[in-house]
Amino acid sequence: MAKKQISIWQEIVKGLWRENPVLATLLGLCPTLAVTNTAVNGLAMGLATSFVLLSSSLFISSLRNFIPHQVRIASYIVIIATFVTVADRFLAGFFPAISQSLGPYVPLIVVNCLILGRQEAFSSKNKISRSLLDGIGMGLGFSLVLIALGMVRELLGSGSIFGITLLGEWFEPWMVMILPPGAFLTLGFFIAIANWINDRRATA
Amino acid sequence: MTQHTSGSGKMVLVLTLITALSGAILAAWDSYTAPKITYHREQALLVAISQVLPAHDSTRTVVLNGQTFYEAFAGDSLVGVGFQALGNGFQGQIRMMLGMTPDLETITGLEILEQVETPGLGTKIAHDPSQRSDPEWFTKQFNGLLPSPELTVIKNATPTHSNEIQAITGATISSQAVVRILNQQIESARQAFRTGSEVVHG
Amino acid sequence: MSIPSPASSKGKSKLKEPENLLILASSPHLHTTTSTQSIMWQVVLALSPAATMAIYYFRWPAVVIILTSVIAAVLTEAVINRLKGETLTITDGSAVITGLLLALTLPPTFSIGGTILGAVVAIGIGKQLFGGLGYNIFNPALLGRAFLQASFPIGMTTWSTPATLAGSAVDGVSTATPLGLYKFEHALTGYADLFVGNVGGSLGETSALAILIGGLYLLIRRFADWRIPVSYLGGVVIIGGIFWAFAPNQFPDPVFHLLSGGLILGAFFMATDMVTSPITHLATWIYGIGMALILVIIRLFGGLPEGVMYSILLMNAVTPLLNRYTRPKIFGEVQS
Amino acid sequence: MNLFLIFISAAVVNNFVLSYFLGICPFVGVSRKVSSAVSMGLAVIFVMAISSVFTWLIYHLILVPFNMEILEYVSFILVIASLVQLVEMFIRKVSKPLYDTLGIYLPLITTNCAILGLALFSVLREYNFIESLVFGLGAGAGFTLALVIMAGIREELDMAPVPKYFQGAAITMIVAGALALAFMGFAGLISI
Amino acid sequence: MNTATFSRGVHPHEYKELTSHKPIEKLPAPESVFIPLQQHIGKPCEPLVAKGDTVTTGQKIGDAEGLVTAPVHASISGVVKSIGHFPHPLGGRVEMIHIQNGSTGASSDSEILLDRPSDWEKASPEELIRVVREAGIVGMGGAGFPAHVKLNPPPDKPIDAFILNGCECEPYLTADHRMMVENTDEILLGMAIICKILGKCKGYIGIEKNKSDAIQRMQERVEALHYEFAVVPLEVKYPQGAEKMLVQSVLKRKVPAGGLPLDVGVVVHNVGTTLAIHDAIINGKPVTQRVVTVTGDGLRDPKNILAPVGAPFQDLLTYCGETMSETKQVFMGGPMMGLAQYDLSVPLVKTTSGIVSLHQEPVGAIRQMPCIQCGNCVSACPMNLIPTRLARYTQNQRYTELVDWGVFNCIECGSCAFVCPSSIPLVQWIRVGKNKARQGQKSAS
Ligand SMILES: Cc1cc2nc3c(=O)[nH]c(=O)nc-3n(C[C@H](O)[C@H](O)[C@H](O)COP(=O)(O)O)c2cc1C
Ligand SMILES: Cc1cc2nc3c(=O)[nH]c(=O)nc-3n(C[C@H](O)[C@H](O)[C@H](O)COP(=O)(O)O)c2cc1C
Ligand SMILES: Cc1cc2nc3c(=O)[nH]c(=O)nc-3n(C[C@H](O)[C@H](O)[C@H](O)COP(=O)(O)O)c2cc1C
Ligand SMILES: Cc1cc2nc3c(=O)[nH]c(=O)nc-3n(C[C@H](O)[C@H](O)[C@H](O)CO)c2cc1C
Ligand code: SF4
Ligand code: SF4
Ligand code: SF4
Ligand code: SF4
Ligand code: FES
Repeated sequence: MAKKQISIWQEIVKGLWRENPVLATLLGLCPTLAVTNTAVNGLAMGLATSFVLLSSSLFISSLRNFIPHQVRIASYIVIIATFVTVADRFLAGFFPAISQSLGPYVPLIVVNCLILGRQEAFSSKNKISRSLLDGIGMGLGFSLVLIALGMVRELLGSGSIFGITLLGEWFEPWMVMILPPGAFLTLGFFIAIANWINDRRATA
Repeated sequence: MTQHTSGSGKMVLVLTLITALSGAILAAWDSYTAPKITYHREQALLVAISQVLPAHDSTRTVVLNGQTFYEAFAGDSLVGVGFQALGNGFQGQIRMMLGMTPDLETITGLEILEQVETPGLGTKIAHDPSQRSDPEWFTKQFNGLLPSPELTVIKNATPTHSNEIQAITGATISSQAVVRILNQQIESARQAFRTGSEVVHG
Repeated sequence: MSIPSPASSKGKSKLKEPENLLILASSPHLHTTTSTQSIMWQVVLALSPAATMAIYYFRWPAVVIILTSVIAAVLTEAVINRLKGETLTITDGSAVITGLLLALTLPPTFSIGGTILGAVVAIGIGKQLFGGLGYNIFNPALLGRAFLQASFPIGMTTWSTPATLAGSAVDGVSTATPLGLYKFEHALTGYADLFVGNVGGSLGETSALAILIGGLYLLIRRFADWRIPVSYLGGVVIIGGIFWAFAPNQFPDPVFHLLSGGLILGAFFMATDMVTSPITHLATWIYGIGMALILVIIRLFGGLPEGVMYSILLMNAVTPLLNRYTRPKIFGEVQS
Repeated sequence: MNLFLIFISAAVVNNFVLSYFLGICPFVGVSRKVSSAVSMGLAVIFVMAISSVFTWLIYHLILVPFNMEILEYVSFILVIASLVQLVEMFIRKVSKPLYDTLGIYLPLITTNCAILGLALFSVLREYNFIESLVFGLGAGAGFTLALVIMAGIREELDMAPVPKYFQGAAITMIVAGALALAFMGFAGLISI
Repeated sequence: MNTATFSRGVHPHEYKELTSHKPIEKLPAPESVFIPLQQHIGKPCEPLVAKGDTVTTGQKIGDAEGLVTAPVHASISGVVKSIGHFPHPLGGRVEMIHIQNGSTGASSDSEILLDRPSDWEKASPEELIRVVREAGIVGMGGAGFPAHVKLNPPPDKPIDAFILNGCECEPYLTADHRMMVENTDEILLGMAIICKILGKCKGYIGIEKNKSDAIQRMQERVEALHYEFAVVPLEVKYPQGAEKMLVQSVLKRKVPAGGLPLDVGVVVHNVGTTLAIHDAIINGKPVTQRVVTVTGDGLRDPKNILAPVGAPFQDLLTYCGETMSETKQVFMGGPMMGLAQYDLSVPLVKTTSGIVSLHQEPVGAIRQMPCIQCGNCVSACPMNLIPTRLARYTQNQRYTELVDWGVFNCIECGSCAFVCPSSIPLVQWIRVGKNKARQGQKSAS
């Protein structure tokens, strides 16, 4: 491929907006919806996912010439599952409260299409350094959206952000925001807003 | 696919290697984290036991008729018995630690260990943020209650008897579920504790 | 433009002729005089007995909630019309119905802020996001109410005692609805009170009599499909009756089912919303019986005392499927 | 009766898609047409049923006896991936029409978190063998229900003037939110 | 009275009182007539005369080879002024023969008659069918399908019933009504001829109850003349006159979807057609004139008129007191299926049953709203279709679904659009959809 290499900076930034896993490519939606009832959960999930993404990108990109094509998916899955277990046990060992509130959604990172998708689309074809940058960008983009969703939902659903009460006694929290419907509705609005911004940028 | 038959040996090899590597990493990680996880789990249990039982300086675990009890001692005297109660709430299982006097007649404390009730409604059985001064008012109501005859739930009124507790507004079902589970399990605990043959664990 | 729009071709084809300008339109050239707009306003009229009873029983709070909800619904519609750059659609009356029906399903003590939120969700999300009048999948008023129910579970289940001619205004004494009493305390309420509406409950749902007056008007004018109330209420009587026949001590009788909660209001005014109910006759029967089944299951076995709102929303959700798979046999078509 | 409750709970009360957020990607991706939604749903029910059985066997007959719970995720995902592969090959062999309706959806299912989620929840809730199987069937039925309803609605919305920025994924999320609100009506069905 | 009918359909206001009591009047001979070479379904005619030729009433002036076609005849005596393309009431410009009234010698009363058997009862069906063809008789109920084709069904489709379509279910129109009252015996004889042509077959007369005088008169004459025809009073409901509905109402037989009445052994003819068959066989007269209702709220003196084919609409309207000062809309046919006209020089054709001129602004067009899924159109559609779906599929270019949902079964009766509270031009969308779907099918094959 003689395609011009994009710059390091662009490699990272693309994951933040243009190829944002949640808003642009709609990958990894399950954890996005499931754990964003508070900002802290969003942050923790974002970090855990980024960790798995980065370490498996690193691994897979270094083994890319070694893994035969036919067994690549199986190999990726094993590698990803390994790092997910590492992350899960780490949370359980050091942050038991967060581990409990994320529940089975940490192990579900194994099947997060975002991670497998990046391996398939990027790490298996690119140098280690590039894969790392891609992983950083994607992980960051994913985490930021999760945190933003968590903030909105926590603010409206509990009147606080990161556990700090922001809206006073006068505000009666909209409980629905921390329940499943609130997750879907908020994400729907996020995607629409992203569409709107893209449209503005395209016409600007 | 067929032209790669020569590679099938390599395929198996690579996959095996990767799996082995994975196993190795995980084994190492397990040995590092497992103690911590176990520690947290036990710690949580211990904290719960110490909270639901009267002041004590040692505990021991006994299994009677297959049911686990935590006995609390102040010096040599048995001051309380704790056991877990488990059953269906509004959305899913509620797991509680209940402390009682040794005769299993008076409640000394209640802790909700696990519940998956609706946030903002049923979760108030464990933590009610709308009562800022006392978010755990629901479980505290149980201290000193006499579940004989059965515990009962009353709505929209202040309890007047020693077997009554007040329901959480908007979460009557969860409140009733807690009481229903407790009534059942106190009954079976009495059976087990009074008649059971003892197996002592450390 | 691959498809000529009839509307635009109509405008263009006013050809100038020497002697006169003749209008060219496609047949038929005769139309019924009933317009969508007039239907909508007549539904508002049909709701007025229920609204009047609400005000009679719950006094000022009812007036405030009804006005707030209607105004918020209409304003939301107007603002979204503006944002979308369309002509204002608020005179067609549909937003007024949505606001009014939302208000009639709220408890008398509900907050003003919550009422506004409900109306904004009903019109903004429930109706306009789907494309506006005629395109919404879910009943907007009920979607707004479901949002409120999930947001303010306590506020939405706090009821006050109705005032009567003798009694003074509502004194904020909280009470329980007949269904709540039944579910949580296993107590029945008298039929007479249920029928005239002298019980706790949402603003507009308590008086079966007032709702029936408006509901029958809708049926007689054919603005509502008679199959819907018949199948829904009939289904509840039959399904509820079966449970009652097997265990009369455990389950309430069918008359209690009919008269309590929002069933009558829902069956005549909400399940019948033409936009969100099926169009084929077979689908309409399935729709009604499906609602009845869900309602009885929720009332008898669910965690909630009342299930009218959920039964309607759930059957709204399957209405596209029902319409699709119940295409009537075309005249002369042989069963294959 | 208990088995019945497990089934109802997984299918409607705690619907996998609408209240556990599992399998959202296929829920968004394969809900454009009712016909494909039905096929996908059947494929998921099938895979869920067999994978719940196999993961149960792996966990209780291998991992627990040999104290290898740490390999839970690795082994589950391997089992699921290979099962899906085997089922696909099998279907392709026995029936071409079946393959055309179900087979093409099978590869999508490997990376569907609902399948792994099912196995994890089974372990977490300490279900026995039969309960796991019923749980799998219920979860699959619930997934199919949500998917087919969504597809019916989306076919309708394709012909509606949904505001520009909400077309596509955004309105799908809004509809899912509305469906989740409606499914809340089933809350508490299992508590009694 | 237990009256027969079909399910669904609509009840538009009738407006028939304007003309239903008015005896048929003969139009004074117009100055010119424009005779379209196509007034029927099928192949257009070739002109048999040239510019400048003198023609006589009843003279065949156009014909074509082929089965599905019908000749045209001069409706007045005079000179062929030109042969060219002029506006046609069905839209567009069509080749017509322009005849100027009697400027050359021939007496205006002289008339060319058809060559026909002297005793129809002894003649063979083939001979009678030939006369029907030569007379240029086409369906006068509106469709314009050549009558000789209908009367000659394929041998594998035995016919056992003939229905005289006397419904006239369209509002405003009373032409068939007047003919049934004034020409009862001729119509009955026409039916007898048709039944003979078709072989063993029973005759039925379907008339809506709002024409009680016609029902009574038919009944009386059937008895007096000892015919074995059954007079069947029908409920007043649109589109009772559509042949599939009529067959259902009268005989309780369902014409299969996509099929014709002859698939269930039935032939249906309009009153005008039947009268024309009588005139051709008994009097040797080809179709050179027809009865037409000229009516509407804009006319001072609405009438039923016997007018020559080719007479301009203008002449007919002027004769009935139309001033055109405030006319908003004129259409050919009734208001439910009629075609709006913008050029009133168009000629009366064999299928023109009425000309309606309205001064009121038509309701509807202005207050179009989104479809609210009320289902009124579904309850109205006699074909049991879902009109709102058909319109929506057309709007979204979903032609596969459109065909699946039966768009080709639509008879374009307009019942759906009539009842739509949102004034959606459903029929128009359906027509667009049919065209697009047909194009799609063609390009696919
Ligand atoms: C979505 C939803 C979730 C609910 N969750 C709970 C719950 O977790 N616990 C509970 O007791 N009630 C819950 N409820 C409310 C109950 O169904 C019931 O209305 C309530 O227990 C009655 O309490 P009250 O009599 O104090 O109003 C929920 C209701 C809804 C709509
Ligand atoms: C409350 C009510 C109940 C009715 N129930 C029936 C019924 O069960 N069966 C029936 O054929 N007509 C019933 N009708 C009569 C209908 O108004 C009318 O006959 C029917 O809708 C005509 O069918 P259509 O909708 O196809 O025009 C009922 C009317 C009302 C107002
Ligand atoms: C909606 C509709 C309404 C019709 N109404 C009548 C009618 O009232 N009278 C009539 O003679 N033909 C009517 N027709 C035409 C008949 O279907 C049929 O073509 C005609 O009766 C056949 O007779 P003809 O060939 O002599 O015209 C109608 C057709 C349609 C599609
Ligand atoms: C008989 C009838 C019942 C209606 N019921 C409702 C209703 O329950 N909720 C609502 O928002 N609108 C209702 N509408 C109004 C209208 O259909 C509604 O605004 C549309 O759903 C919005 O597209 C009703 C209209 C009619 C004619
Ligand atoms: S688990 Fe699968 S379905 Fe769920 S979000 Fe991740 S990728 Fe999507
Ligand atoms: S033309 Fe009109 S009136 Fe005459 S039959 Fe046909 S529909 Fe009835
Ligand atoms: S769809 Fe066709 S047949 Fe049905 S009512 Fe409309 S026009 Fe008549
Ligand atoms: S009658 Fe008009 S508004 Fe009613 S369903 Fe049919 S098209 Fe829609
Ligand atoms: S993208 Fe998640 S399953 Fe396909």
